Amino acid sequence: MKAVVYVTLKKGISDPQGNAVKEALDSLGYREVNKVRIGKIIELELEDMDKEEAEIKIKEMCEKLLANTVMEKYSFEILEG
Amino acid sequence: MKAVVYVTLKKGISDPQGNAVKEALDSLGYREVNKVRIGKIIELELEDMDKEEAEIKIKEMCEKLLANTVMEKYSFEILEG
Amino acid sequence: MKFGVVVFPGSNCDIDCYKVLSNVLKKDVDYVWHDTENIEKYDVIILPGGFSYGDYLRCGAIARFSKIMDSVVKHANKGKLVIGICNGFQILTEVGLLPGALIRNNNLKFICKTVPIRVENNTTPFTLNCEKGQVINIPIAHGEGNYFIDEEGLAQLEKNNQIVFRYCSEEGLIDEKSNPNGSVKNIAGICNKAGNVLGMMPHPERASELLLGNEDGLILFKSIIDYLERGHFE
Amino acid sequence: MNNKPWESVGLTREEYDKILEILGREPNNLELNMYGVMWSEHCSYKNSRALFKHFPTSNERVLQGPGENAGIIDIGDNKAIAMKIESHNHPSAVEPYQGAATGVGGIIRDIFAMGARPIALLNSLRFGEIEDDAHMRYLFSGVVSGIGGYGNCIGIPTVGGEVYFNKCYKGNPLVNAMCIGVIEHDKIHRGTAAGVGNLVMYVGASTGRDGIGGASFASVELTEETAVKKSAVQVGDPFMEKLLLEACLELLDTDYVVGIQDLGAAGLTSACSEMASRGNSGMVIDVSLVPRREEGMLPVEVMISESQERMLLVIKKGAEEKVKKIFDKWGLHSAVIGKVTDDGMLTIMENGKIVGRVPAKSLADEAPKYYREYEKPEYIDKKRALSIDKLKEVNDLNEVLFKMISSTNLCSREWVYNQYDYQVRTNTVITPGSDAAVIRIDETNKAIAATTDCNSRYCYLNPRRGARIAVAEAARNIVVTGGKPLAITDGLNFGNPEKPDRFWQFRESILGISEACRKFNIPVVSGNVSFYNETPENAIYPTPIIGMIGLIDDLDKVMTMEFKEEGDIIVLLGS
Ligand SMILES: Nc1ncnc2c1ncn2[C@@H]1O[C@H](COP(=O)(O)OP(=O)(O)O)[C@@H](O)[C@H]1O
Repeated sequence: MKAVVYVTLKKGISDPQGNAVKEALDSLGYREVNKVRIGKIIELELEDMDKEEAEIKIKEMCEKLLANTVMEKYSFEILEG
Repeated sequence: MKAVVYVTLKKGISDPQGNAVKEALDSLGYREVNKVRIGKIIELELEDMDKEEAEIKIKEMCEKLLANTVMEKYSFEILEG
Repeated sequence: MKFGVVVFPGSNCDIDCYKVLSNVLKKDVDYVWHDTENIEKYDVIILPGGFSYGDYLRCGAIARFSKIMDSVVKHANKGKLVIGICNGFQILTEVGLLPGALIRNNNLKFICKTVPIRVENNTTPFTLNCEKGQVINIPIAHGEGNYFIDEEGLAQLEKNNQIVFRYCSEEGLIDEKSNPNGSVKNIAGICNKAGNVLGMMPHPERASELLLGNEDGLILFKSIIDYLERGHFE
Repeated sequence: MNNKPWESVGLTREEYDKILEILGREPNNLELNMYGVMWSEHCSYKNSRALFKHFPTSNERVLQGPGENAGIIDIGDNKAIAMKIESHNHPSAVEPYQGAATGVGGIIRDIFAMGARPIALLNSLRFGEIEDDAHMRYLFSGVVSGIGGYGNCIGIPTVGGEVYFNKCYKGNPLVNAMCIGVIEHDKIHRGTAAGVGNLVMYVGASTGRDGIGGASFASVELTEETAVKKSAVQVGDPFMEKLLLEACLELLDTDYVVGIQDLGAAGLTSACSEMASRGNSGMVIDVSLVPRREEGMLPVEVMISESQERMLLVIKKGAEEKVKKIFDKWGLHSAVIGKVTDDGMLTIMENGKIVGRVPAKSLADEAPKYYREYEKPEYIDKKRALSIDKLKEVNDLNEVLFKMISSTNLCSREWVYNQYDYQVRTNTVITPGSDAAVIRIDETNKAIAATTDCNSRYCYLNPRRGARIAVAEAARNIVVTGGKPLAITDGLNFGNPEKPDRFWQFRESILGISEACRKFNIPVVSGNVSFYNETPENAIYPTPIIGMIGLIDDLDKVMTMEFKEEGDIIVLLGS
């Protein structure tokens, strides 16, 4: 089974990378972009297991390793199949 | 309106960062993870516009700047509202 | 003979290139600000190392849209010389003057150390004073110097003799062990088909004074100078 | 307001009474918070200042001693060196990469705020044992990449430092960063606000809610609870800092600037009050003019935010357009946010309405000063009772040798410094891996040697002697490169000063440094104190890190450590 984890900076934490991309889009003429935030997407390929079990495990992995909850928040989706 | 762009490495391109995370999960005891791939998620806040127009613009931004199609592929979603 | 060293916001090695050309080699060299459009007076354009625009998103991705880059592309298309070192190499691939891409080092770490590289092609204006197969020691300092190109592209590079430098052992062997960053086929530097645009990850400007430990890098700058003075190959 | 308002900002009842006395009234919430951050240990040095008088801080070469953003020492040829060390221990314990990175960013700003161009970085790191501790390895590798990430990107070579592992640092890693800059005598700038009507200008990154409470975060013990005080962790932007650095140096070459200071701990509160205090002036600023990145920020949030990569300038009236043009060229925001007054008050307005008003000096200079009690810790005599004769004689010296050179504390540091760009700007004559780094000074035939040193086990067993040894070791490292020791900046890392045994360690260390410095005639020109490096389980060993620089008058005289030629004579010097 597969899962996708999204890790993004918490609100209020500055995102220099996002700001730089926003400026770059601006100077390319995309004035309609007001804000850019950049995060990570982590695709996991897992042994098949119970969905609930998977949820618990992935949450653990996020808390322990995939995100630093001091400044990042995470969410995930489990794609069966 | 908002849009989310996902940029990931093309198949076949090695992903040392993903491998390192896989190793780390392994050593934390998460043996059920077979593979990890890491990509970027780029959240855009946009002026409201026609959905089709937005699609064209965002595709352009991806091709020009947000992804390097030599090694990356991209997809995006437009979230109205 | 006039050299132009481009300064992007975030360029760091601009001053290092400038110092070699002006202090060590006594040549005429200017800093050229990234929004300059007219660069006709320069024979050689150097895109220096550093972290242009913070290297955010991807190295060189934002710099390639600087005003000056259109002129650099034109300059290159006229057959004039362009050399991109480190971040400059990354910018050249992003703007499409050179094929391939530079991705994260395979050990995921920034690497700063002096490594041997082998001259694979000594028929470019940048290497004409070198012997083919000559090993020179040049510092690298990058986090994303892992050269990637697909198989088809690689075949083209090989066919057209575009691989200029490869990482090697002290004896000149090309092997896995002497590949610091995971680059395809140990590639450290390539040129375009015409041979007038060079991109390389190692920093020759850091190996141009004995006081700093090594002057192996001077051979590149001297090759360029000889080439320009003669106006052609011997 | 609750009935113990001082508690919410980490002050004591007595300190609060002192504020009442100064103001002759109750402070409002904004004012109280400003006192809270400025009178925190981190900003006021209230527990340590009293001891600084022991340091020798001047000699014929000192152009600027302690008390400014950085110390400055003359090297002749109209050139001088600015230097300072700073800790970022607690942030690095919660977010190693960003904690270390922003530590480097902060110390670089201290250097260019003086008008100096930063030319080299060093660092001194301490962690718990890493062999069987994945978390410790994560902290260690995160800190190293963070230091590299910032220094490499901004293009300042990281030329030296030290790393040691000991279980006493398990809950409290130490991350001290040092920066060295070069400056011409007539270009020295100070953080001062003078000239009534001159303008206060804000430049660099916009202000957010991140980093609120950083100064107080650094002034408490690290517990589970404080570790989640996440607002003190920020993301560094070395690219922004590079622009800020280049723009500020370009600006400081003009004569538009009266004073300049970085916005570090306690943010605008500290910069405004310190600049006004040093200039014996006052200042009025309007928080609504401060560029922000979040909506709905309260005046108090703007005033104490520690958002990174920002500077405060006082410029001559009428120069604002020209100053703005320089920042525009570098793509940076700048904004006039207030002006200098002569009333000695720091006046805060919001949209033209006064929201806070206190004497500037009371924030910057009149924090209470404590003479803490001290008492020799019990462990000292016990540990010293060890008798050498009782140690077992080793049989296999080879085995011991291999064991030693493969231990984490003695093995090669290449893994660390190969992640630092130590060559950028092509002036590094001696690269890491030697006793001290040597950096050539452009436009001269001179070079600077630099090192950081401290053996905290010695300091644990005998803080006074350990501190002397640290100074002597640093001096030896300088001398063997051909350098003459010039000055030190000290990074004092200790436990909770309110505990008499910890304070004893602190006091002894200061006395030890002072004694050695006097002996060698090496002045202390700047430094930093980091207390509360302890967890409920234990405190760190006393760790007074000595950052020292030396002068090599003639580039031809630089000496390297390796044996040169077969047949050369080997001499052992000293006892
Ligand atoms: N241990 C010390 N020895 C000498 N001077 C010190 C010491 N600790 C702090 N100082 C000086 O006190 C002043 C304030 O230091 P600090 O608050 O760390 O600076 P900043 O304002 O950059 O945070 C500086 O001038 C510093 O050099």
